[in-house]
Amino acid sequence: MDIERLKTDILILGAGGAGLFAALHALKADPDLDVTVVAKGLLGKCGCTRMVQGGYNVALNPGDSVERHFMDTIEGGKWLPHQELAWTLVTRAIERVQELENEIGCFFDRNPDGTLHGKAFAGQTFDRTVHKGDLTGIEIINRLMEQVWARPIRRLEEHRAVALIPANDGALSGVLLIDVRSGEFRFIAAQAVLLATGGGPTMYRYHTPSGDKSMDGLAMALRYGLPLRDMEMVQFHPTGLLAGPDTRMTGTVLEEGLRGSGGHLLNGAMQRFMGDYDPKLERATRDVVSRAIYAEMRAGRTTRNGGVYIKMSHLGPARVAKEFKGMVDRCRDCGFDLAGGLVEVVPTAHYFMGGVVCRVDTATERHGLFVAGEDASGMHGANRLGGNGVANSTVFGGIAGDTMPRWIAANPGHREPDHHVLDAELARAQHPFGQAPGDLNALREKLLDCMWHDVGVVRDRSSVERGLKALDGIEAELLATGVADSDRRFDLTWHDWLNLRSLTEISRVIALAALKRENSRGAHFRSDFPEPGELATSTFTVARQGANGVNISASPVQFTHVKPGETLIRDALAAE
Amino acid sequence: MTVRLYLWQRATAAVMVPLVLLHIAVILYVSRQGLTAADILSRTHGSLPWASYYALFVAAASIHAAIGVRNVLTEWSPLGERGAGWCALSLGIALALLGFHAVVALVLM
Amino acid sequence: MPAELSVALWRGAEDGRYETYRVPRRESQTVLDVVSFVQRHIDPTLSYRFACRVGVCGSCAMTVNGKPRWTCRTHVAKVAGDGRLEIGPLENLPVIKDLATDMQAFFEKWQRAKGVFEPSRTRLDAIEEIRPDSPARRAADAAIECINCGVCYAACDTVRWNRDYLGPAALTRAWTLVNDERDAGVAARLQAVAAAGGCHACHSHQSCQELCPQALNPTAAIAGLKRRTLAAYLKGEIEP
Amino acid sequence: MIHRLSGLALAIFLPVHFFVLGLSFHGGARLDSVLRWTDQPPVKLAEGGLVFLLTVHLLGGLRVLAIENFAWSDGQKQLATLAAAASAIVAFVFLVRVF
Ligand SMILES: Cc1cc2nc3c(=O)[nH]c(=O)nc-3n(C[C@H](O)[C@H](O)[C@H](O)COP(=O)(O)OP(=O)(O)OC[C@H]3O[C@@H](n4cnc5c(N)ncnc54)[C@H](O)[C@@H]3O)c2cc1C
Ligand code: HEM
Ligand code: SF4
Ligand code: F3S
Ligand code: FES
Repeated sequence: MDIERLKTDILILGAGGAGLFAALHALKADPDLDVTVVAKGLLGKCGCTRMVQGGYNVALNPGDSVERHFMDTIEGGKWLPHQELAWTLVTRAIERVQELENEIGCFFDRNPDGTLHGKAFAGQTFDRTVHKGDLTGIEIINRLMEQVWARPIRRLEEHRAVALIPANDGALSGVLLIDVRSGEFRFIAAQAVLLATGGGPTMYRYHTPSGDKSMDGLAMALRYGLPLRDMEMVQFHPTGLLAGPDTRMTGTVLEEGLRGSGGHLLNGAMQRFMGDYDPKLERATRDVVSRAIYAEMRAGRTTRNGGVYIKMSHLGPARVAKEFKGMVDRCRDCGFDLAGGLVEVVPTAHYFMGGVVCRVDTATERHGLFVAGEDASGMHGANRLGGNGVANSTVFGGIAGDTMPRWIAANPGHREPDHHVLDAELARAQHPFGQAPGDLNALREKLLDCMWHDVGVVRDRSSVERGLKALDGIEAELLATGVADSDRRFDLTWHDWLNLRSLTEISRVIALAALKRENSRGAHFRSDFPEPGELATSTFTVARQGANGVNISASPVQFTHVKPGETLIRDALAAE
Repeated sequence: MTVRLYLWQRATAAVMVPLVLLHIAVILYVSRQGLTAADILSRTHGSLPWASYYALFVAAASIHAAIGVRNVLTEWSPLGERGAGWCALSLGIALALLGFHAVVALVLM
Repeated sequence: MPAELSVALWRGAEDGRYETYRVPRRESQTVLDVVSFVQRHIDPTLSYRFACRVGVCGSCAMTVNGKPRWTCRTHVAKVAGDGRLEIGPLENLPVIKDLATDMQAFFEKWQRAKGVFEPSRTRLDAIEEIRPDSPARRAADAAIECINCGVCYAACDTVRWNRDYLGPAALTRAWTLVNDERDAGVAARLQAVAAAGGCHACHSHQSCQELCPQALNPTAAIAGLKRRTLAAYLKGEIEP
Repeated sequence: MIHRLSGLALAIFLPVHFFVLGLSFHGGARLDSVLRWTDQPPVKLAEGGLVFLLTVHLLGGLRVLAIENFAWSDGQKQLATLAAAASAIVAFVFLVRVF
């Protein structure tokens, strides 16, 4: 098949916080480089960075310290984080927030005296979350987007990456893309490629991320042979909106502050149930509340649509309407009265801690491929702190942008693609056109239910094994279900098919990793192994595509900065 | 539309506000009594205040209308900025000439 | 609540036409859900754009019963009391296919209005202390929640009539930056928005303000720019 | 839109108005004919229409000037509609009174 070929120096897959920061830094490091950004939707208007509500964790305010931020991250991550990565995250976040504010133009909220405001976020010992109201992501991504538009950076909007194409020696040669608008293929050869497609666990019945996210990046990385870490770690947010199966609104997140400021959770019998699970009631951490709601659901004490209620009205409808204007408006737009009535909620898949194994400078195992943002792994371990998500994507996106030009200077030149792989990938992406069209929706529903019930908030060996079997069936059915090859231009149904394929493949890795971890840490809860296990001998899972499927191994966590039972905070205090 | 044109158009509009109000008042007043040319002439003839009043009005209206028409033409006709500019300029000049002619007629005749 | 909706959707590019579909009415149903239903269950070739599905990305704007709206946050009950919907692509932008438009011009004008921050400090400097209640800081909030959905751009007559007109969103962004004490590019920005096609082309029709889903007020922001540029012109700070 | 059309119509009719005024007062000899001429209903209507247009345009213009130059209050939208309604009424009253 004849396809268009283009060449660029640096190719960035994804236009979220990670991708856009990488583009800006790369161009600044070497303005002679040709930098290209690929986005599945419109630049800056897709992905999850835009959806950030809460804010950005940074140890900037007096009284806070990077050590404190670091310890919160490690303890929140249940001692599984890669400590060098976590340390880089918390230390570099300072410079990154200053860059966002001083150079990119974000206007974060201030205290009355003019200093930067830090708000409280669950699971942290200091109010360090910098924000712009409760729409922080819009401010961050819009400002980044403007800066990218203002520069000679090539934009390939509405282009979908489908495969990482190696050269004959295994180093990366370039990336195969589909131009969504024209439906045509393009191969872009690049000296360095950044994978920043932003994870996003949208294979669960209820999920928060943007509709364009379907784990394509991790699926591509897996096929390319890269190791994936912590794949069992899916973070659920306890309060996703539940509005029935017929609306895309279902699953979207209602902010944590609702619980924090005194909202009550009621089950279908109108009883406040959190007391049965945790003395902190609704203010318990995300994972605890998610599991409690899930338990109520399993016990059948549910609302009409199968969730629980959140009730705010006892705080005074007027106060709620004022304090949570965004959330109240959002609920009203889909027909619910959050301030005065009851709104149905359900735990919802929110963030993916797993991802490609990488080094502190964002390099991966393969020559020429770098990774940043939610596609990368190790920074958060078993749990991501609210506010560490954008910090992660912007800090490491920037580092990738600094690293790639240096790497190119040391390893110049483009590499010829392996034509066998290229041809195979072309055929793979067009697979559905060779099959009889079928019901993709039923298949999607099956996948969502399978992951939700069997590999979701609470898992055990038998449920995961059941899930794996179901996944095999779903994959086989998917491969036999086609898409009519009538008009490939802006063919959402073709892309739905491709999304499902990526999701199914990564779902299997999640299930396998969940089977491997026989303890319960953070976001991963095995009802057959409810204990966290020995912290000092903690291991993390690594998944890798083998000849006969995906292999999962366990590697010991290196406690390079701090060991379980120790803390850096006291040292920091003593040093002051 | 640029700042300069904007300034002139809005400034002339502001100037015309009292002028037009007065104008309308006069019209209402005289139209009650039956408007005749003789009435008008007797009122305006040889009167410097009326002369300057109408002259100012004509000047403001010419500038204002020319800029206004220029905007309308750029937006609604295929003329483009330049063509619209010329059309509007001619209109403005025509308005001014006719207007001053009328003023002269009213005051001096 | 009717059991079924009669939904006319624009099919094709500029030279397309409306085609009618019957979609079951559901209690919780947004206009985006209606469009998705058609693509998922009736005609898989339907093209449209969305991303966040909760009103933050501004990808999903379409013309709904004659008015531009964000479809993911527009409940069917709000716009189709009689069970009829006519959904087309946004106006004033080229149609790519069906309900998806090409937003390139919208963002190019954003740049032409110098809607991009010009730094006065670097990442190594501390963050500037700015009191949140100062008038300039408040004025700078004008565009801060803009999701660049293009609804205002599609609603504005001046955009339709004047190809050069920068449009409400870009100008509102410029107004925010003009009030941003940290910004170092104010003079050039005032110059840019005072040129032909700039803020003075706005006729204060207010459709932008009426329809902005984020309840922003571009009309007021543009009026602010008109005054600010006029003052700058009178002081000789910018060329006409 | 009404503002625009009224402005345009004004711009078209004003030259005629000026022309007629200028022409008709050229020399007292034609005074009589002019007198008779202005009494004719069509002319009266046209002149009345001009006044109407002027009023409408004035009020529309005041609205624009107000939006552009005064601070925005929250009730701005209602204010704008109110102004529009008021201008319609006033214009109508004028029209009636002119005849
Ligand atoms: C509702 C919500 C609220 C959140 N709130 C917070 C918060 O308050 N604080 C916090 O720290 N974190 C928060 N997060 C997490 C945070 O948003 C993400 O972790 C972070 O933004 C990820 O950035 P990224 O650049 O890696 O990915 P994204 O911003 O998701 O960008 C991914 C990009 O890759 C593109 N892409 C995907 N697949 C392909 C493909 N195949 N080809 C080409 N391009 C592709 C996408 O279109 C997109 O442009 C929240 C997430 C959600 C969903
Ligand atoms: C009563 C005094 C007047 C005031 C307050 C006034 C005010 C205005 C304003 C503010 C505008 C700009 C509208 C916009 O940009 O949308 C305008 C436009 C215009 N005016 Fe006037 N005006 C007055 C008298 C006149 C007169 C006497 C004429 C005719 C000779 C006239 C002709 C026009 C035209 C043609 C336009 C352009 C219409 C448009 O762009 O929509 N105006 N006027
Ligand atoms: S100003 Fe409002 S309508 Fe216009 S792009 Fe921004 S959010 Fe959309
Ligand atoms: S609709 Fe258009 S004309 Fe001005 S006030 Fe809004 S930009
Ligand atoms: S899909 Fe993002 S605003 Fe509607």
